[in-house]
Amino acid sequence: MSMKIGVFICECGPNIAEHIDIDSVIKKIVATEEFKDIELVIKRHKLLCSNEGQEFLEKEIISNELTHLVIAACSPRDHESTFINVCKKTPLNPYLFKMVNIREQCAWIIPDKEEATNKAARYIRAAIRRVLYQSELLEREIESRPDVLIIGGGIAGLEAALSLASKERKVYLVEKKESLGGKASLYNLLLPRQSGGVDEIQKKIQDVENSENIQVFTETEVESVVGFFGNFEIVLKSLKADESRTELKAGGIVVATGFDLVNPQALSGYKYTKDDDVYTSLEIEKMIYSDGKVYLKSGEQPRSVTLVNCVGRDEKGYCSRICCGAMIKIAKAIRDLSPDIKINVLYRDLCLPHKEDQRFFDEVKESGVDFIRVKGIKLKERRIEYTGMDGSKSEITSDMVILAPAMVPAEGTEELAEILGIPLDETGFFQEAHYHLNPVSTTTEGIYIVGAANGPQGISESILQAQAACGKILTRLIPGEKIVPEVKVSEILESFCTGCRTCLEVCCYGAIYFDEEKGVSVVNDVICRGCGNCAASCPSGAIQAKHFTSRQLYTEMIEAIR
Amino acid sequence: MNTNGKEGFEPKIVGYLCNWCTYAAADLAGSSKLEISPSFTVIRVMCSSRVDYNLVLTTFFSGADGILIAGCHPGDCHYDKGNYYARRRYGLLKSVLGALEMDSERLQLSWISASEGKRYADVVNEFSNKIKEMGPNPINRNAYY
Amino acid sequence: MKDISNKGALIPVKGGVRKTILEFAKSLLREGVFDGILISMRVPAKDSYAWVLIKDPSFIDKATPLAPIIAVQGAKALKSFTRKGKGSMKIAAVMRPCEIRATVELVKLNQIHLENITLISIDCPGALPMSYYIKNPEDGEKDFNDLFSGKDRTVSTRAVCQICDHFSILPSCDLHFGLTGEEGEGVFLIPNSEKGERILKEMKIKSSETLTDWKNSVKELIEERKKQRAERFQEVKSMVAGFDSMLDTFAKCIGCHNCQSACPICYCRLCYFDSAVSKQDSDFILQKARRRGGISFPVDRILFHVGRMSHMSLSCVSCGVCSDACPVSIPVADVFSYVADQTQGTFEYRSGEDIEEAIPVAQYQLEEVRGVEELIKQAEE
Amino acid sequence: MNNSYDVLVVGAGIAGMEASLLLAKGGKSVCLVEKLPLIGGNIIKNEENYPHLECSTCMVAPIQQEILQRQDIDVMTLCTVEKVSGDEGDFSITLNKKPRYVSLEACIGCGACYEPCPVSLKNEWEENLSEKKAIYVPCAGALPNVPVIDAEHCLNLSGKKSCKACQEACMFGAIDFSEKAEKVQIHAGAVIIATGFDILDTKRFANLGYGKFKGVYTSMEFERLYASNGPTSGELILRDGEKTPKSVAIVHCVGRRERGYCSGVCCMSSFKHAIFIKHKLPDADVYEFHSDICVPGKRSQEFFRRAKDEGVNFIFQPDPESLDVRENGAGLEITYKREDGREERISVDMVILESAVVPDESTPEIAKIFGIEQDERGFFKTSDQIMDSVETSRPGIFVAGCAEGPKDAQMAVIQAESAVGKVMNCLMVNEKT
Repeated sequence: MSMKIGVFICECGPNIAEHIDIDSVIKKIVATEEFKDIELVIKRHKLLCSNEGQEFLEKEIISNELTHLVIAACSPRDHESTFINVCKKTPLNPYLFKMVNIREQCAWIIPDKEEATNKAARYIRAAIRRVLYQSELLEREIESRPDVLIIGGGIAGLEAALSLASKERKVYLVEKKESLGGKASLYNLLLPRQSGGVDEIQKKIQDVENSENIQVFTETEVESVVGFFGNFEIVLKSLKADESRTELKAGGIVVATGFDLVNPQALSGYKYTKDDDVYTSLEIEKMIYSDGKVYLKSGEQPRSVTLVNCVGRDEKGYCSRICCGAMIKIAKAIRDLSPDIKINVLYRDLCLPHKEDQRFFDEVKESGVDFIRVKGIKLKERRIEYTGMDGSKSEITSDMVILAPAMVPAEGTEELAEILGIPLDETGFFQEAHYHLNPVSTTTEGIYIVGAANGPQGISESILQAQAACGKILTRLIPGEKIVPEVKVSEILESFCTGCRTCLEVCCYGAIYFDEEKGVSVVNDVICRGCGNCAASCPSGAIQAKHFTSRQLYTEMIEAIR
Repeated sequence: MNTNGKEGFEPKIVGYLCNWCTYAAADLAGSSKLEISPSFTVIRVMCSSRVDYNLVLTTFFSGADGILIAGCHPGDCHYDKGNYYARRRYGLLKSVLGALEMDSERLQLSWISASEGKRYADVVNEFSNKIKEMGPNPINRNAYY
Repeated sequence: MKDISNKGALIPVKGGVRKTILEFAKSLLREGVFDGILISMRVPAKDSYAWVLIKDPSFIDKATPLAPIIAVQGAKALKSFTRKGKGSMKIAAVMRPCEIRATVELVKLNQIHLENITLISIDCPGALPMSYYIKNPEDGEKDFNDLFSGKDRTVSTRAVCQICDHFSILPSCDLHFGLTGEEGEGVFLIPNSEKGERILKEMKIKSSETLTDWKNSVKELIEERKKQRAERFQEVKSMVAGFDSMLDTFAKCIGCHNCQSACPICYCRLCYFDSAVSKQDSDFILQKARRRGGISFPVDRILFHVGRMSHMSLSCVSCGVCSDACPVSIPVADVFSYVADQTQGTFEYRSGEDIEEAIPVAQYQLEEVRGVEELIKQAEE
Repeated sequence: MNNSYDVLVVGAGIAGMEASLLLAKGGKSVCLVEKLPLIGGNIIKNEENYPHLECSTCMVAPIQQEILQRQDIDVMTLCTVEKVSGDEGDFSITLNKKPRYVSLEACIGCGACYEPCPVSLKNEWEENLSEKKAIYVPCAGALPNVPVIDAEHCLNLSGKKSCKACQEACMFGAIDFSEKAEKVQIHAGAVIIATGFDILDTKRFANLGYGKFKGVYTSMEFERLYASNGPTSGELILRDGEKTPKSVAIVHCVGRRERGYCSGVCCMSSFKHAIFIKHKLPDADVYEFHSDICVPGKRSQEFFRRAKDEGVNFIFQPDPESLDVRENGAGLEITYKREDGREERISVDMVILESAVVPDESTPEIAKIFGIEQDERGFFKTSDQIMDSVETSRPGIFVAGCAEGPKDAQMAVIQAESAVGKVMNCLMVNEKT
């Protein structure tokens, strides 16, 4: 079929017209030897992005039966999408169109009109050469399933399950332990408000267990995951004696594996045994919640209690966010149990980031709890030696010591990361796709991280993240709708690929897999984002970044240095 | 054809700019009406990691007097880690050309973020001046290259 | 990186070192320690060598560990039957250290799978230039024997061999034959990995000898070589540094790409520079001719070499086959070796040393190595 | 324009934009309302964001672009909500669109109109650190890249004198002085309120000298001062227009006592500011007067350490907001108490006040219009502090970002995505019924 390239130059009012002699640009283009065999339709227009301009363009494309289109105007960042939409109204495939930026990157930056004019001609010639090497790209649709696998039955997992499950969307909830609820179910009072949390969590567990759209697997772990966004294939392994396997298919995966507490006895500076009256915050939560009182190993009520914050903070290199609040809460709980227990809280910096925290802290302080700011502490049995801010050393020995250990990733996190093929960050928690813009996603499309699996945080943040993952899933995996992958992706030419897998190494999204049968690498266009990194990494030139192929870039370059 | 000497020499410089940071900076420079050397021609790529050895070397051996690769600052890549790979490849090219003393100064990598319109103009103009100083790419004088 | 073992077995030499090595190889086959041995063998016309995978022990007598020349790089032979994954046969490959280093690089590039392969290396005195050997193979054989037996150290090997500082045991080999110098004294058989240890166990050989002296003599020679290397690189530099010198050295290239097809590291199915993408349309070639006042053919000869340097110099092991392959005697190997020295230096990378050490451009660094950081700074100033 | 949408989003900051984009990708039609002439919110005032010091524009510009280009998101700038009736599933809303006097369709953003304008004013978007004309875009790279006329100061519109300078300069006939405010009736199934935050007015702390002494800056002012697209193109120059500070004091927790909460983000941004200064002025002395250091989460403490490594001096004050700042010759003098109780004085050229995050001033009115509750701190109240921090007291209306309470960009985005989750479910239910 014969080529017919439309070239339209936008005057952009005076912005281009005044700085570039458009007529002489047109003359230069027409006079170009290399183009003498190509049929060109070159026109100028006052303002192509205007409605009138768009209609003009549409008519031109159709009436001239253009095979390729070049538009010289403003930055593609401004109006490429405008003109692509025009193409979509015509038989012309939008990927046979190239926009040339002769405003921001020519008219506005080159004061000398002649130079600007030459420059514009250069850019347009490059584009004309390039479009000839551009090829039609067609969108395709692929089946996907809306069902979701949730790993971890703690508060985040429960919340996600409840907000995701519907008639059209089945949810599979996998929990290692024999019962749902996770750590949150051990907390009696929830911050910042002082009401009981357990019943609410029990309620969520009830709802999950009663929902016919949620299938719960307790004492079960994920053994393997293959596939990709919209089409994951999962094998679950029962931790019960029979070790039975279950195979599932899901479109998305939510990781909500929670956290553990660092073991203070493993840290230097905390010397005590299980016989000493030294407890972790979690143990005390349980004690107060289940027995409604606080007592020593002897069974008696302590006369004095010292709470120690930031246990393991230095070793871990981060603040666990919720400990300060939790300790204040425990202090209050103990105070409520008895007005005459002496309570000290040894802290370094109080971290009270929630808008409600400060008031609560003031209350508790009022109620007669001594807060002592310290540089560092040493604990031996129940004796605590601490350094004050002024450097002075002091000592407290109290009947009971309560430690707030740092939060660490839940046991098995590394193995799971391995299975899911998603990265951990330097702290050992799962790594988010983008700290600010994509905080509950991972670099693997369709796998989300919520709750403390993502980093130290409280119940409210965990719930919020669970809901955020739902926001992502409900808008990306819509029942009955197909996924339309990006078309400007990479493509591997089998016959050139030597199977060295360098591209697998460099891909940041795990979008390339190796076909053992054929011994070649293959791009999964559902995951590929089209950065072109793999194309550059391939020594054989076996990978082409569609719409940015070497050939296309060369032709642009050739004109640039004409 | 300014292939003779520095006098009146207008270099041909190719800039491979990443779509998300540096190309945006170039637009910002434009809308701020900053003057930029006409010797510099922009070619847009989605990510600086798209720029491969063959592209750079072909550009160079085809007679470009200068080549600028520019993308997001390390850590800011729109594609997670792309610019770190770009940096590696650049390092390799530089040391190959350096070893052969083939004017490796004609190749430059810069990190320019979307808000750095002014800096974009400065980097490009300084680079253009540097290339002007260096004179034409010797390859252009030579039938055998 | 794992270090070299300090113990070895002293094997008495009967009828020359290479004979002794062959006997050992033969016994490996007989004892069924291996199903096959990959080793070089002189071709019937007696004017070159080929790699042969030997199953029948009696064939071993015809083989030659350490041929006088490197006709085909051993890593290429190994690749040809392990690229698609390990085979069922357990195989020992008797190769030069440079061939083992190439093997290591190809393993990183998934072109060789070592699971069932045992790498046996021998102290290498260097190899003769193909051009010299081919003129009169018998002279070549004699020269090399004298060289190998230590009778005549003045025999001139290939230029890259003369500056080779990886001629002896490598961390990546499983078994190594260390030459003790004087003929007849015996050779050291050094297990250098679990695989190696296991073999000696199966062969009921005790490795109890300390290797201090041998190691020292090797170290000495390495130091000496390093000096020669530095000097040689100065010469090479003057041969290629700058556009004009580069031409003086490479303008005679006929674009046959033999260097690339002989290179063990060039593992691409089709070299980019032979592919359609690399070919430019006539208009552009004419445009170049116009700008340059003329253009020579085949086009892009120099681009090909510089391009190949950027593709493979990080993995280059200076084995020299490219020079042997060049019909117009361009010292390709010397130049690549020199460039590789620079690029590998920039990335603090040592090709062929350690299978665990990833090829720099196949991974990223949050904090870039000093070499690269400097290159970036320099440019911006 | 079809006036019936699935969702109305109020406020085009990072939370509002993320919510709109996600909803649109999920096949929902969105009306995004922003009271300012540009979208982007406060985050685009930052040059870089902690903890990775990632360029803000690089992060946000692609989002702004996509929002403006999508067919399924109608962006209404210079627009506020006036009346709301109806219930979850079908709210009918009256919007008040103020005139821009410049046609979004006709204007192509060439900027030819600023030059001839005879009026020049303080640019409040730039924290009054630079001048603007009566017809202006708030900053270079503002999106939409279309100017707006300040009716109050425009000679023509304020009736001072007939001036058509900009209109004559415009080659697109984009300027229309006769444009009037208009009421727009729309319908929406659900609403997300993301009206963001403001920082506490620091003038009230006489002892800190803001407004009195030229050398005292708010954190917001400093962000713009550092921004490469800001008033000084990122050069750290004091208000006098020439001096660069040799020593800087950063004061934490300004307004914490009065507001009764820790904003949870100021510590981190103060470290960022300290690092900024050290990057541009390596020899400058930087002092941080802090009380409790609040660095929650897995990445924050590392950033704190980074500030320390840059050589920033950290000085603990039980109550930094009570520090005494006085003028001392050309510079400023700060009096503070050391750990051991002794009084100390230091002289600095610049003071940066890290003041409390407070609700946007529009919050009470919006609460009234939408009939939703505020908490006693003025932020929007959600149905439950723990179990649900996006549902407001009125079904079908959700809140996201700093409108609900102080938080960083990450939490704002998380909350936006979570509001989207709620909205998707809420719309699904209402479709069924």
